[in-house]
Amino acid sequence: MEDRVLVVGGGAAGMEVAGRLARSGYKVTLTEKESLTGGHIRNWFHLFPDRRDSLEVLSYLENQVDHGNITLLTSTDVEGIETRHGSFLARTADDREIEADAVVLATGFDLFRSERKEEYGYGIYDNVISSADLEIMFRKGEIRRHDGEIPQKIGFVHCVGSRDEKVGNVYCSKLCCVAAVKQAMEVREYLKDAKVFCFYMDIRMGGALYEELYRESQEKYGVNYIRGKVSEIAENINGRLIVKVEDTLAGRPLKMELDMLVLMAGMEMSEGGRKIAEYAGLKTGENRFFAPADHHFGSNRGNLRGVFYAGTCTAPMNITESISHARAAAADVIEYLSNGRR
Amino acid sequence: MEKFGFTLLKARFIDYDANDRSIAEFIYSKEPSFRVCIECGCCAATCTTGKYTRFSLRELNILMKRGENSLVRNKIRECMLCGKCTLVCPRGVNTRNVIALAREAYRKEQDNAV
Amino acid sequence: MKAEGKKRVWADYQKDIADDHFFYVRSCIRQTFFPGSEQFFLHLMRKVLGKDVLENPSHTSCTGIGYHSDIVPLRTIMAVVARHFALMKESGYKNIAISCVTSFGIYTEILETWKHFPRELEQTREDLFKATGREFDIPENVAHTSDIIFKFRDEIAQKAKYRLVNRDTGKPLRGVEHIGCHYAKMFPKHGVGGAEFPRVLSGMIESWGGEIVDYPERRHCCGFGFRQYLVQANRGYSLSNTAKKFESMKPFRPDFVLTNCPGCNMFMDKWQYTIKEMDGTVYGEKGESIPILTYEELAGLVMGYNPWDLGLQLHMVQSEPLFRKMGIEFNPDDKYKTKDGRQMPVPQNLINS
Amino acid sequence: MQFDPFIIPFNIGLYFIVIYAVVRSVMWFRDLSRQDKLRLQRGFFGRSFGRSIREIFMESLIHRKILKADLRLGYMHMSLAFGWFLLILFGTLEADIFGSSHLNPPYKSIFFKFFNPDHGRTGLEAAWSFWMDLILAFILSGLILAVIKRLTPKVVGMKKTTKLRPLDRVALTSLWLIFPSRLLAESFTSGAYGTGSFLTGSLGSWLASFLPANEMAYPFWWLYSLSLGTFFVLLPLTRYMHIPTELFLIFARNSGIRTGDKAGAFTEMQAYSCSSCGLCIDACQLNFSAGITNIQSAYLMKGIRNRESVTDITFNCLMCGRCDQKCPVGIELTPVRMIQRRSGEPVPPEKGIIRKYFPGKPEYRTDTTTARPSYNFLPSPAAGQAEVLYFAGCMTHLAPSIRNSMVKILDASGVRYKFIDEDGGVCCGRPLMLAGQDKEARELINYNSQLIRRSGAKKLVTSCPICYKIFRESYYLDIEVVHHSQYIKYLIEEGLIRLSFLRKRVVYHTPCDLGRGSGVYEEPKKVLKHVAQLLKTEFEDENSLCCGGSLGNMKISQRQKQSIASDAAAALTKDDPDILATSCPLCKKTLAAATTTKVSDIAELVAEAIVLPGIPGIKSGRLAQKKEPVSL
Repeated sequence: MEDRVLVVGGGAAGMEVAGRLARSGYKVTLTEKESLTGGHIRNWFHLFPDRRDSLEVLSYLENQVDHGNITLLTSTDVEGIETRHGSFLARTADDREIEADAVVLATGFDLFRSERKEEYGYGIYDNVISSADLEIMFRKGEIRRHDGEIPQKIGFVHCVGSRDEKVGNVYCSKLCCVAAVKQAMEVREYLKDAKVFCFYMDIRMGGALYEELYRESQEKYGVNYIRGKVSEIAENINGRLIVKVEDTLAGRPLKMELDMLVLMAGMEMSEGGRKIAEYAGLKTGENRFFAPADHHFGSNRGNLRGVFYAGTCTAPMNITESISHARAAAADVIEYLSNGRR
Repeated sequence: MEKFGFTLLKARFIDYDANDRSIAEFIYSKEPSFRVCIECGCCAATCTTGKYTRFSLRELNILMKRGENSLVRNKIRECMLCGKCTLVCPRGVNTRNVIALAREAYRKEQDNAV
Repeated sequence: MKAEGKKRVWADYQKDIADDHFFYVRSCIRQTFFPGSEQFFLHLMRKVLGKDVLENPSHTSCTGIGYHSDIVPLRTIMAVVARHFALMKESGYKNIAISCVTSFGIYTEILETWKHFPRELEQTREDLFKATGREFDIPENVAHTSDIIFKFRDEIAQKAKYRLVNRDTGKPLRGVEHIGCHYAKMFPKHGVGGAEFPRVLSGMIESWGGEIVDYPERRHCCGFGFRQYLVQANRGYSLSNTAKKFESMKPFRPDFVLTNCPGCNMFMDKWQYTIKEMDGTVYGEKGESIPILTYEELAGLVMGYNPWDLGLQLHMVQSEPLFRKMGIEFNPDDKYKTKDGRQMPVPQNLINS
Repeated sequence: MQFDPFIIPFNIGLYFIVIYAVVRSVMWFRDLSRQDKLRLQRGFFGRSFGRSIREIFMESLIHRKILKADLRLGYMHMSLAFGWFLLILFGTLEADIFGSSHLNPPYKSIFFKFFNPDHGRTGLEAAWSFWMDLILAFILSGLILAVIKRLTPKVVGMKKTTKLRPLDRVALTSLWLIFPSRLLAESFTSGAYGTGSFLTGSLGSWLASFLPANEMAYPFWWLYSLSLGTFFVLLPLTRYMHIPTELFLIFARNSGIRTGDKAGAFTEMQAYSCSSCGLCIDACQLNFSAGITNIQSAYLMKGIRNRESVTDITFNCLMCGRCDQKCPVGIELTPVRMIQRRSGEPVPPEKGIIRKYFPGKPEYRTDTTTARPSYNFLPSPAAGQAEVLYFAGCMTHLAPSIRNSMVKILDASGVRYKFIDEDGGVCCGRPLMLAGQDKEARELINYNSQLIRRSGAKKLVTSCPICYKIFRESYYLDIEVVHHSQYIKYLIEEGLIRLSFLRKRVVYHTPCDLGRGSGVYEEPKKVLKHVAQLLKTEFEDENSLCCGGSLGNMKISQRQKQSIASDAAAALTKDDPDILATSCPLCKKTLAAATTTKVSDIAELVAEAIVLPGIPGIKSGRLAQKKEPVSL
């Protein structure tokens, strides 16, 4: 088999699809714009729902791409794809060209930039942090306020940059809820006396074992849930954060002081994916992610024949789903190439 | 004082930090299932008392958790403890004990104040 | 608090403010209650900065108070606003400078409406023409007068005689900036610095040497609210909102409050008096209330104008404590004298004097 | 005069306990209500005296009930109690017959061997000695079992044993020492004098073969006396107080005194009569299905005796009444628990040794809440006139198929009835009572009573055993109250409804409040036999299980309830019946969630089996429009 496949993006989906294709005998070029593969998993400490160390998943993925048929190009930013004589030519930011017979886009997602939700004061108030910042603290094993104090009251704001027309994202990022639950529990493990509050619009626990985790967080960890979207955050004279929210279940506005607030940033179409979509004329949906050819049975195919999608470049997904989606993409690619590119 | 024809109104918001949440803490300690309520309202929908008067255990639960006790103190006495709520609760909250404990706590609170 | 964070936000909300040739529209409340402010704005623009500002005596109220009280319908107020644009067109001006935040909100709201619903614009053209025979153009630049002062804040700082610094301690004075709700909350892109962390007033305070106080209820409404205020029975709502703001800023011990909205200025000023009368509560230090200033008044003060010429004695809360802190020379005897030196009656119950 | 200083501890103990028992009895008697005093006086001198004596013999000495429940455990209790009784009886006779004088002080008979070491050599003496040795051996065999039980409860057939307080340990040790020390004291004395029978004699001669028997005997006589004395003195402070109290209790009970609904001397006597035998623990489903082992009646009684806070124990009980059936002393455990629920938190007793011996009446924190009614939002009770009232009850409304079935049955019977809580009614009040909130319950009782009275009905039918029990016991109604099982039986027997046979194998689960709680066992089974084949279970009637859903328990979690329910359901469906039938909506709901076998109320089965009369034109009537029962 002489067929060459280009996989753009070295995160969970990209690594999985590259490994599958390589083991099926295809020559695979895997590009990653960063210097290391692994994508967002690298920034995460423990994963939900079982709170395993992300490094375990990372090492599984690294094993996947450790194969002779794979050419791994890190620090390679693919900017666009063109069709040429029935095959593809990808152009990188530093003007290199990569040829391929099929392309799998696994460009993933970008975390919503929390500062865009101005009323929450991310980047302005010292103790407003993002979920990603908190993972770094977990990895360090030290949760501290900006002034070095150990926080005793910590809030989590769900749906930051998700289900929010004001920032242009009407969709649900699906995983922030369970991530908040997981992080809330971990905070309670690190800080035994701390009180933890989750401010949510809906609790969306759609994944396997998610609801169980939610229940455990209430039962064992005493996490407090307050239904209501945080409207604004301010600092009082002691540098504590004042959160305003309507406790919609009590039907009254509620005000409380917190030592630290974590913003559960949602998922957005990655900047890299957006550029490729624009360059190659690939369709995107209202959510700005790649629009699959069919939502039920064509979620790996795009509007351009020979271009496939894997993972979160099509919609928010967890790691399990990303890997499954990537395997499906591999199967799709193999069928495409072995059926005379149809 | 000047007569202006209007006055300063009491703020309507729940001042979480200033409120006394000891009643809820007491119930948590004696009946841990109180924590797992997800405010679905099943209890209020089936409530025997709810047929006759505005009584929602769901609402009272959340108010206790927020320390808004003044509303709950007398309202909680309207429950007939018939147990339908316990039977319908999808989360297995021991709602009857929650109510019994709440009544006990408010009674103790009153006794101490006297 | 990270200053860079705010700067990044401000960078997203840069607003084009015309440099010269303004068509000026007044504020009903300001010209009645703080006439010195509008007077000084014209003086500053024309005499100090040498700008061309036209004030057409035929312009009217924008009728925003009527509109927000459900008395004036949208179609009517659009015609009123269109008439102002027609006056502007007739005078050959393209930049409008609006003194009132309510008006500013009305103008921006109407302009946005016309943008999204062109049929409304056509209807308004027709209405105005039928009623007055006039025609109008959409202005090229819409600015609130606080935007213009913001634009020239550094020029003002250069000409300043005083700085917003405590003369005794040398420390910057702490200023609360209060932005009118209709300035940027409806359309953040039309306000300098956006809606969450507006820059328009904080920029002035910082340029003139002061320090910004960021307190929890900074974003909260002053409590004006047309319907809340106009009906006496509802005024408790208005008053309570003001009290909420002052309770929140009190621990920060602000030396003054700077506003850019006529209503805010009036209510934060007069409700302080009311609350003091009701239960004796004051929000400043040493039993004093907090002076509430317009941006023109503050500009005039730092530039060394006589406070009485700026009309500061017309406030309910007197600003003498601020003068003392800034080291401003003033003559208390002249406070209630006419221009030609006659003594006017002295008001009772003024606070801080 | 025969005397030795070692008898002093025994004498002190004996006179102490005798005086104490008299004083305490007088105190209890004084605390009884006037009627109860009269009852006791009449009972003591009346016919019930004989019954009491018989019961004392059968239960306090022979321990018949424990023997029935568990042979080994029964033997243990019997050997100690009956054996000791025999020892005292025959010891006294021995001293009287063979001693130097008649009518001896008790120590003479207890320490007979010491004062008469030569006794037992020949003839009748030897035979008597043999008999005395046999009794001692009997006791010792029980003692060995008791020691084994303490170490490994399973050997005597018990799953759990009660936990001990330090004072109990001392008393227990002294009790354990009594008989071995007597054995050794008598053996050494026998060894020295060459007397004694098969036990003391042979042990004595063997010991004397290598030990100075005469010198060794004396310390053991001291030990014997000391352990007796210690035991007697400590007895009022320990669970062994049950020995004298039980006698008093048996007389009181046979005189017709009952627990009632207020705490008092009788409740207290019952608490003191508990020997902590632990049968209630074994009977308790919370123990064997939910792993809760610290709340059973024995612990409650201990808590009451020791004036401890028993709130958590009190409310953690299904109130199923299984323990009442098992209690060998016949303590009315569930009623006592009800009293405790009502009383609230006890005031901690004063400290001090006198207080320990004479604890006085327990005090409870009085409820200072205002007497403001809780249910003044209820509308004024209004019901139409009818002969028969049907009250479904809250729980039945959660099991609409039962309600619909009852409507179908009642409609088919042609009885003129009124469904008083057709769209929900006011709770009967029993759940509040179970939660100890009697004042509130009384408000609901008054409300429903008025509703019922105003209807002028003669009969009240209810589907819920919880309601049934309180309607009968705590409502003062001039109306016949029947459970629907009873009423259906009546309808069948009167020929008001005709049933077909369903050809199904059915197991019947007796609901606690209907069975043990109200004594209705036969009617539901008779009804079932009309419509299906009724199978037997291991858990019939008094021995029936609780479904776990009981409103009596305020404390257990949903999961614990579920595990009780699945155990009960598994036990009942062992023979794989087609239907697990019950006659309580709460049991139905609870069991249905715990088994794959179809669970039905008898009303549903009867409704299914009902044969509607083929009257022309009935199709357009109310009957035909009734929906078939919906199965949940």
